[in-house]
Amino acid sequence: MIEIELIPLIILVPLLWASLAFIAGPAHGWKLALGGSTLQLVLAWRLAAEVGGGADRVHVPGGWEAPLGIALSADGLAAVMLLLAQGVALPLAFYARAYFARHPEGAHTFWPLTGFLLAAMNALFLSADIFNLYVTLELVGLAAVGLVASGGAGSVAAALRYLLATLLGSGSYLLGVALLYGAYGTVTLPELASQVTEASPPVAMLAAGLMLAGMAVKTALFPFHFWLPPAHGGAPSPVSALLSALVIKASFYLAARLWLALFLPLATPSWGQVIGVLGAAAIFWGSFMALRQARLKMLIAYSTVAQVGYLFLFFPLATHTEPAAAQSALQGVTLQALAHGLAKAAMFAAAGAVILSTGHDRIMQLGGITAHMPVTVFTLAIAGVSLMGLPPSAGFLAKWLLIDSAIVSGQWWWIVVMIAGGLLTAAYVFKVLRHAFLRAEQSEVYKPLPRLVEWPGFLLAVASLALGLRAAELLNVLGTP
Amino acid sequence: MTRGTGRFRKMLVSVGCASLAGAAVFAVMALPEPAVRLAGPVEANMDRSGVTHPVTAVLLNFRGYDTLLEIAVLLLALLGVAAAGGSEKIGLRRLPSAPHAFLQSLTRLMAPLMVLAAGYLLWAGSHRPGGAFQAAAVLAAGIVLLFLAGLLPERLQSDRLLRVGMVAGFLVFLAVAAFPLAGGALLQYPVPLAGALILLIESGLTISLALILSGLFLRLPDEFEEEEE
Amino acid sequence: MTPGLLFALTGIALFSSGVAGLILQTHLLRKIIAFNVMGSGAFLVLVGLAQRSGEPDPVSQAMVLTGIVVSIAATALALALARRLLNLTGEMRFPAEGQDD
Amino acid sequence: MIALAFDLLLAASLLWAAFRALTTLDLFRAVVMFIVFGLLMALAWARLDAPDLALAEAAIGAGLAGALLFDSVGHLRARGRSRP
Repeated sequence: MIEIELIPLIILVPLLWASLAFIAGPAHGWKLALGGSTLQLVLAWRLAAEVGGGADRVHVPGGWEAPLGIALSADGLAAVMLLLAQGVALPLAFYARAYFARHPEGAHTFWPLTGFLLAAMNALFLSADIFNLYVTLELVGLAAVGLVASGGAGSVAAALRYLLATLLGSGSYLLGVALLYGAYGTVTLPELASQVTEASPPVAMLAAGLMLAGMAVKTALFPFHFWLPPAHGGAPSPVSALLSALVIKASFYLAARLWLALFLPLATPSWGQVIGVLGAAAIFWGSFMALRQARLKMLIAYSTVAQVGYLFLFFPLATHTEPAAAQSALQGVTLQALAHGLAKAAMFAAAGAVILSTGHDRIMQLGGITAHMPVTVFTLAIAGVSLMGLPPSAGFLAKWLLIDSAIVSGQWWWIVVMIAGGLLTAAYVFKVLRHAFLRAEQSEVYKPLPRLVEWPGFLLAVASLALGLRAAELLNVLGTP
Repeated sequence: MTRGTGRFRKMLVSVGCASLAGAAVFAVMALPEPAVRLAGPVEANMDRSGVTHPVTAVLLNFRGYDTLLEIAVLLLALLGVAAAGGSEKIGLRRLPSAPHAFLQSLTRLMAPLMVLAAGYLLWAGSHRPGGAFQAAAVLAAGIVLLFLAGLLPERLQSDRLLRVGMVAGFLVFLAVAAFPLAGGALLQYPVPLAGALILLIESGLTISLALILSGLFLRLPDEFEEEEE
Repeated sequence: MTPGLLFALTGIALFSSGVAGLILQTHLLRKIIAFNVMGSGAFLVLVGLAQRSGEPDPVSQAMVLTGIVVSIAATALALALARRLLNLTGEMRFPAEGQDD
Repeated sequence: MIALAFDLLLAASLLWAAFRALTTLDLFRAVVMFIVFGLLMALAWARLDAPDLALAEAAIGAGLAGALLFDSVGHLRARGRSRP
């Protein structure tokens, strides 16, 4: 068999189809997208198999070894995240094709923007160079903002708010890069990692603060979440699904990667606790706001604010705790990212189906929908099970591992936060389901939908549930930090 | 928001930014000498880079992968501007109603000079300051000038042609980047061909970047086509 | 003091004032100007610190060239959105909180 | 010595231009100050032995960004005139 270079290909393939889709226009863009996404999924699968089978993979563009050149590398975490991105993108490509056929606003830029977005995220997951990471961050940010802006007049303010927030985040990150390069003379992660120690000059500490704060803004960690609900809730539904499932995971991934690879020697446990408190605040505030929403998409968007909070519990659980606790925290947070990605993509897809069929997404008027759109209601219910963390879903396993980590490291207060968060999640998920199962009070008109509007979301929701049963393989790919 | 919380917020942000600046100044003054210096490796590898100007060598060879992604950033901005405009066409905004006669004759004089200057900057990039970005900026200014004078050829305003022109440079770059994958790494130019390949990439980029940069300017929403909400 | 160090310190001041402007200004054009000032500050720190011993550093210069291009891309996108907002609402400011959903 | 004095003056002008660009009440003047800031940045790059950046900053940072901002101020004013 020919040896193929998986790492560059998984970046080049979406770049290529995105540019061709730019020329071709929306009439043909979807074909390019479907072909490209399928190929990417195959590539990501093979890369995960290789990484799971043993050594990490490295690619050196131009043959210029770091520190002169840029290094690309795939470890277990990168491989799993790549798999998530391609695994969510492919069903959503089918969904988006069917969605935009019914609701063309935003269709003319969707395919090239999505291609560039996927290329940017793949490049981000694979980069081991902090300046190159800055470029990928800007790519992700601009692609995401462009996608939000394609939602039409109602999304303009949300898109601009998002753009300014994301630029503030990457600006802060860039200053951190500048300080690190000034201090150590290199931008290569492994090279920097060998030099950043407890005895590092204060500039390293400052850079750590700037880069992590930048990522917190981009991931919409409380109290920097203000931009997320209007952007995710107001965009066209295929876009909301991509943003909530994947884009915020990219900046979180970078925060976690920098923490593990670079800043852990500088950090004290109290840093972890502070970040954890923000995560807990996000869980409570996001869930509380979700409960108060009248519109389904806004509820799902606030739910993302809350679920991001769980991701940041990684920091207190993995900062100078026992190796077993840190290992469980990494596994738990990775599964949480996967479970939430799949479930949230499913929920937004379902909300989009509701809008296509009824023309609105007001929760109070969902009554009677179960009779007309059973697949969509099941999608919401199954995805809700994973969000709440009920067995046997991946969400359950994620929270189980996080709780295990909290027990091992003796930080019982995070267990309280997670259980309370689970109850709040149940409250807003049941709020939606309760209205969906009510009988229709007024005669709502339901337009019949093609299967491709409802089934991709259902598939994603089932994947989020079933992932819990196949988690062992994934955790094997993830390996040890 | 009441005036009180507004003032509090302003104070909080000001104090925060000032202390950030203070901490950074303190940290920078306490910096030791760096352990690694990249200027050395750059110099040591110049003869294998295909060019003689170090910044160009970094930009298109040693860190050429950054530049590849950066072109995608520009394309994305253009797509975003198109998405924000809400129109399907990548094409230009409405022509100014009555271009000034003086502007027209000035443009007739300037446009060839600008093309010449762009060509020089492009060629200079391999051995002295200059290169595709600077050349493209000059060319883009020329296109904007032509447009404002109402002299832009009709053909340049065709949507499909514009799209192809904007992406062509990126596709050339992508092809040159991917070609070496057959036996080596991304962007690993064969040393004897490096100079020629870099010039090829830069030529394509100059044209596409000029179209994109002028497009960013000419695509901004300007008609009052929309109703107030 | 080398020019590198001096301009790095200037860059820090520019970055901080840019951040403050980006957050506090309400007019969108001013926010966009503030973003550019912030970016220029970060670029000065990047090149200035790398050249604080006085030697030119082509790597940081190439990085900043990339950064300048990224900045103009973001500026153009922000202006396009701000102008669309102006066309829609008659103002180049964000609508009051909670009204844009 | 003269070089240091020039650099100090340049740094001070940069800060002043940035401050004016951020705070001047009249938008048109603020944009003019932003372009002055861009040109001063080009000068700073020249002082930092970075002629590539000086060229790019003058053409893109001051030139193109300035043109975009000017055009937007014009757009804003035209808009203001069209509806009292």
